[in-house]
Amino acid sequence: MKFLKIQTRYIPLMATAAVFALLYIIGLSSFSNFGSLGVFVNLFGDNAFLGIAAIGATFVILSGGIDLSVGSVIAFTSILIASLLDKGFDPGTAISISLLFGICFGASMGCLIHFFELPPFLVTLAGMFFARGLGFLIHPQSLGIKHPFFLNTVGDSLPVKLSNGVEIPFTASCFIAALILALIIAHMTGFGRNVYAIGGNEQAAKLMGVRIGATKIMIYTLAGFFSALAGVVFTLYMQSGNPSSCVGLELDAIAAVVIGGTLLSGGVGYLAGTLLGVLVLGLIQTLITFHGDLNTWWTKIVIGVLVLVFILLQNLVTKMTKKRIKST
Amino acid sequence: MEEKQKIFRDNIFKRLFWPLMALGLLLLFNLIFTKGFFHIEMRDGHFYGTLLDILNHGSKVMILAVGMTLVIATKGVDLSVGAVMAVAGAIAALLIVQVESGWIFVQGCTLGGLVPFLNAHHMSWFLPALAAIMISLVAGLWNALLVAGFRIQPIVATLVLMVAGRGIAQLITDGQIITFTNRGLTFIGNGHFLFLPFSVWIALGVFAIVAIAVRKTALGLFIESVGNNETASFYAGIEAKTIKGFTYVVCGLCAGVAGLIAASNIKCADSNNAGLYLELDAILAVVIGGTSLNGGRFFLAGSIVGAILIQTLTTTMYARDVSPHVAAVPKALVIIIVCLLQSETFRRKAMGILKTFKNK
Amino acid sequence: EDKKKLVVGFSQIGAESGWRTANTASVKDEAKKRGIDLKFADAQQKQENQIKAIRSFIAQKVDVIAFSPVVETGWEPVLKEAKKAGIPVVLSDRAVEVSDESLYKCFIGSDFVEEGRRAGKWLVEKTGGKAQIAELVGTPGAAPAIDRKKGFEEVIAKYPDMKIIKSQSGDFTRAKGKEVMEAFLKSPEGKNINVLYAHNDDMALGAIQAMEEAGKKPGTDIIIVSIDGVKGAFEAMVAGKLNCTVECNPLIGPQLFDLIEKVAAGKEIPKRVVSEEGVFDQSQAQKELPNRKY
Amino acid sequence: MGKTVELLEAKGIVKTFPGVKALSGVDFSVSAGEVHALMGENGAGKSTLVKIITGVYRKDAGEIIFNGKSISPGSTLEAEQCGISTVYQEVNLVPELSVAENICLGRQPKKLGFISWGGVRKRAVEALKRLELDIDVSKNLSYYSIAIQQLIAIARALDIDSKLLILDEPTSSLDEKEVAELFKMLKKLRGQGLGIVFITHFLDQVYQISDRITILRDGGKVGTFEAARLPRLEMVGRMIGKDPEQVKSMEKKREIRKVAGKEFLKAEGIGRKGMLFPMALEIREGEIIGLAGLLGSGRSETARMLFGVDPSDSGKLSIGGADTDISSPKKAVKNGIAMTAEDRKVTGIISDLTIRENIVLALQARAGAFRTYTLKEQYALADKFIKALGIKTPDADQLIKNLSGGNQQKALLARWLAMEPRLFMLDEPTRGIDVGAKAEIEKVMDELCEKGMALLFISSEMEEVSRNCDRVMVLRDRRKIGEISGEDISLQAIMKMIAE
Ligand SMILES: Nc1ncnc2c1ncn2[C@@H]1O[C@H](COP(=O)(O)OP(=O)(O)OP(=O)(O)O)[C@@H](O)[C@H]1O
Ligand SMILES: Nc1ncnc2c1ncn2[C@@H]1O[C@H](COP(=O)(O)OP(=O)(O)OP(=O)(O)O)[C@@H](O)[C@H]1O
Ligand SMILES: [Mg+2]
Ligand SMILES: [Mg+2]
Repeated sequence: MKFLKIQTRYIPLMATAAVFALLYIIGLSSFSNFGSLGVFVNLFGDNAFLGIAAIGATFVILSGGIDLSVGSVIAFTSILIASLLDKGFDPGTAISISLLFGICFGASMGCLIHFFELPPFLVTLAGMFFARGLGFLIHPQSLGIKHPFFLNTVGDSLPVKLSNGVEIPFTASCFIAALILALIIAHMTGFGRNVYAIGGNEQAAKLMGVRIGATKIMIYTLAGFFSALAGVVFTLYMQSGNPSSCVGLELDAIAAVVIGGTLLSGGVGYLAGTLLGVLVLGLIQTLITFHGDLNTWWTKIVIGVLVLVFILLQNLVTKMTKKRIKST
Repeated sequence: MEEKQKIFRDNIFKRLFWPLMALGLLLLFNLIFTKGFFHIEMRDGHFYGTLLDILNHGSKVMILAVGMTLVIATKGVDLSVGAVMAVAGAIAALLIVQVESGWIFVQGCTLGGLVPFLNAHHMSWFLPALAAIMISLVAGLWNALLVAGFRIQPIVATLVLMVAGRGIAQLITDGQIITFTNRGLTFIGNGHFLFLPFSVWIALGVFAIVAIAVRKTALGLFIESVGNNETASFYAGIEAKTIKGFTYVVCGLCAGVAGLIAASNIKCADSNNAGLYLELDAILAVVIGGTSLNGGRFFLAGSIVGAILIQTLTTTMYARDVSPHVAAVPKALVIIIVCLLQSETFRRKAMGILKTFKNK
Repeated sequence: EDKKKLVVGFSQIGAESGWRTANTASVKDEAKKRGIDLKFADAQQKQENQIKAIRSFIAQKVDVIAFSPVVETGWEPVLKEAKKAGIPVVLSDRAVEVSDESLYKCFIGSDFVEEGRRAGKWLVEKTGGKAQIAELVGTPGAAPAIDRKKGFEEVIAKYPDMKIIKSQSGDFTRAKGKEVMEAFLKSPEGKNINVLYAHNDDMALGAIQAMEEAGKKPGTDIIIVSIDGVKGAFEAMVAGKLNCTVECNPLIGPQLFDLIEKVAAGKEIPKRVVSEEGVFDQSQAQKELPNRKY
Repeated sequence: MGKTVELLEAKGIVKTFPGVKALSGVDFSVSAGEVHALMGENGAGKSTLVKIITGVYRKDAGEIIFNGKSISPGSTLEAEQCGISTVYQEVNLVPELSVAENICLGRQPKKLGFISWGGVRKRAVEALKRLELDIDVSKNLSYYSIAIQQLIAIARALDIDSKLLILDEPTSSLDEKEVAELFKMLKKLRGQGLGIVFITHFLDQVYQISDRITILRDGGKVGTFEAARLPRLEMVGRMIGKDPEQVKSMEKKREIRKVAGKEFLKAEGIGRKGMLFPMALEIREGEIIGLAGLLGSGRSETARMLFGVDPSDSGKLSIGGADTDISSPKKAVKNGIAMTAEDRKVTGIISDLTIRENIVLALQARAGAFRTYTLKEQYALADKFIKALGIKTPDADQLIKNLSGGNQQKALLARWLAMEPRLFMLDEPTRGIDVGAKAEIEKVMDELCEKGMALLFISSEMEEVSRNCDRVMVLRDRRKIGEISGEDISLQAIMKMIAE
């Protein structure tokens, strides 16, 4: 009985996981080598920056807001780090400065949203243009990183080595760590619960004594931090900075969150869902590269169709399970 | 009763005031600082000048914004409009090339024959344009099916067509740019009518049709009530599904018309770039116009003003030689200023600060 | 004959233009012709996707990897992985910036800076070193846009009477090219413009429409030089509306696979191969037009 | 003991909204260890006063002294920290959070700085136990009916250590049993020295529990009285500004009517799996039918089924003799059936639309989008009902969310009355409606019934049911267990049937 009870709440999540597994099995049965541990680990490593950005987006969306600045902030952070390193700063300083930038940037957007009651869409859109422009001001072109920390340490000594030559890349570890941090914030702190409350019903949350303003500013600050962190991971992953990278990444991040079952209207959703959403997007990309013979437009069509199939199956499984439980 | 209708109209004006104010400020800036911005001359029987360019290029976003307004009013969003534009343009270009090469000339003749005072050749643009509109109708129905039928969250539901649609457009054109020269088809985006670019008349027409359709019937009321509280609307006997679906269909159609204009304007179908990122501009126009992304009240005229504002901004960047690298920064600042102007809270706080200054 | 089929992984940037599509088609056709098993992946303009694709080629143990990089930087780690796996890498179209040159075997493609120079040189000859130039720049931050600007400016810097008086991004598209040109022509300096330099043909073709609508004669009132050499540009030259296009050849399939086969066979090859390209003006246009495939 | 010290003293409170003067210099005081009832018509300013005391709104003028200190809370949180705990009118909780979380939000028990989920559950269960409620606290709030939600909101308010407890219409959808439970609790708290402010429109409840009564009228204070010395008629008179004699004449007598109307609706074996067991029912024109039962017995469900919100999945239903299938509210509306549901915030008001638009909505929905009511017709309709039901608003173009709770309910009734339904189902229709308006509404209903409209009536006030109905259907555990009609209807009879 208790088992069933838990199930009703987590059905959408479980459905997502089930459909993800199904998609994975399809990959396994269609392509040799698909099942190798390396492919699975790469799913985390390659999508780490998207994942971290999506974590930040999850908080914002849970609160009923939206953050469009994600992609630009990543691009800005990457070019900031690259040019700081180029000017002779050490990696620690460069990374700290960029994380600090993310925090301040997010906080200022949060303040605009709260104090002047501006729509998050417009404020973060302005943030998106702003960060992009700043990135180009720093350096208008991609800039390689030649610092030994980036070239050697990140690639060689930081990854966790598993057996049979597979290693967990450092970016993947960052992703997991960020996820754990976010899970703790969302589920173990008063702030996290306030995020859910504001998204569920802002008016009620206010009457229940939630500090709306502080929480909102904090949410966008947190999102700014995660975006900047995603930027750092992106820079580690690419070993270069590029002000024109990650155009439209905010949409991928939002899509990952929503595919993971979080409602765009706020209040409902889980970080675990976001993880699944990111993995699904990554998996679709992997399936396409493994297929290896899709021309450009078919690639787009197939991505669209796979996303659609995924969502429809997810819906179907959720509905059927709910019905099953109801009838028992 | 008269008086009440006046109040009703005043309310509409109040909502429009701040977007118009922002637009006015931007124009004023250009009037003072940008030489030749307001220069208008008569050329070949129509007006010619930067302001006309703003209207001409802004027409696409205006049309998109009209459809998008309805969708957003139902608490939805349609990300696929850019891709649908590309598909519509691709279909039109493909067909016009076929028509002109005689492949479907017969059909063109038959259709042309239905309209007695036009000969077949003049009507050759009709079939492609119609096909473009039909395909965008299908796209709208598809989104409607996913959002209203399967209850998928609008942002992902339309993301599907946003991604796949561009692929379909490229499939249609085989990844190439298809150019055409047909007089009728190129007139849509380049021609002039009554002193103004024809595309502006189309935009006005779309706006008028939609505005009348939703404001002179109860559709607008239904859309607003569904967007504001779907459950309660359902309890009041409104078919929320149908209403939502309807908005996506209208939005699809608008995207089709915008796609035709875009293709016609450059006399070719460029599937890769047609309408790229325009969904964002359209949403931006709607939000600047005063419609909330949380659904409910919508302001069609506001969206039109928003679209013009965005295009004015873009054109200002060109006219003032702002380097493309940094163009994003002033754009961001203008958006923030527009936001702040519209925010009642900001105006109140600003007034408060002003007052304390005065007292000192 | 009975030897195992050669397996090649090719990661393409995307299909952002007709040029790119022609490039893809050339690679695919050539692979088919030679009976090579080509694994093709489209990156949708994203470097991440290219990295993923290259990783998956490594996982699938292809014989040779070839790719057209989206940007120049950031390839070090994945190229190292390829090297570790013993798979040789050939670059096409764009170069990469790495600390260790041995990470790739060879780079075949155009030299964007050189293209810019060629456009500049042709213009110097045509105008005798006197020009008020409007420039349509490519997408901000893109390597071709930056290099083509660089090469062009390098040449005209020597001529004090050649000046770029207007420069804006047209995003490599026709629509933007047209829109920006309209704005150029309406600006106070618009009357003085007598040369247009466009970073690609598409923008030039858009700009031509804008000129016509403004009552200017493209090709005579305003001299137009652009880069790429697509079919549309040749048609425009035949019609007298475009003056010159610097070819940037997308049809490098045959050259590419020559190199790949040599690499696979372990033969020595040059590090840098420049694809065969020319500069065409109106006088050659009529003759060349039928040869244009894209 | 001598003179009691005032715990809360509000002096000269003024609050103006655009177009409305909600409070004009109101004095109000509560002393420790008393239950103080705040009474007044809909829109008199009760909720506004509460919201000013608790920091939701800022006052335009006046002073609040709490516990000897002048306070000016800027948010509910600050008020809570001062020791004021509040249950606002309407359920103000988060539907998608679990019951436990709703109770503990903002004050979750922590371990090492992190929330202890075990502690949260325990605390929630304990809080609910005080109201004798034993439900699964891990379920989402939205899973429970509005009545249960109301109890949860009360449990949340009782859960903090406070000196002043404010309850704004907490009992509007509670049954007698729950109300009794609540009152037991309140009396205990009063004994512990808590000051309690209690707002309700149920006069009986006022006399059951309160020590003093303050009456507001049109934003002004009429006076504060000892409950024991204020006769009921006088209180009503002061509330609505009439003298007691006039009030007396307004009271309706129970009359036994013989309804011989034609059959309107007949159903056989309709039910819905997992919700209601199959039942038969018959509704005649002009008849007033009551649904009686305890909380959760399936009354609301019956109405929802007949309205097509949760359509029946078995049996047969005919309207006016013709077989019909009511699968959606739209179909119900087409067949002349109307319903106001119990949760007016979720299923009733369209908060951002105007009163006019809210009123015209159902009528317009039935007519379809293309038979549009002109602005002129809309205003005529809205004005008519604003007048008929006494909706307190400056004009029909106010947003409905700015109306007081009771006035919102009236606007919803107007929405359906405008449609002139043939069957009107009312689920807790008198929730939050003041006595005067109740009488008005009853009069309107009677007139409509004369004209042949059937009425299906659900109310937690069993007494109201027995007073007004021609026939009562009794439900228990989602099953119809019987009917009582005509002279046999009485409170005792209904209770007996439920208990059997
Ligand atoms: N936010 C607001 N904006 C405008 N007017 C408001 C607002 N809130 C309340 N009012 C008006 O203030 C008056 C007092 O409302 P209030 O909610 O205090 O009444 P109430 O006594 O609680 O009535 P009820 O018994 O119906 O709950 C009403 O006329 C209402 O329309
Ligand atoms: N005492 C209770 N314990 C647990 N759940 C309950 C209880 N009472 C009601 N519920 C739940 O509330 C839901 C709705 O019941 P509801 O109260 O609407 O029925 P009702 O007969 O219409 O009663 P009322 O109209 O008095 O609210 C039911 O699904 C039931 O599970
Ligand atoms: Mg009230
Ligand atoms: Mg009920």
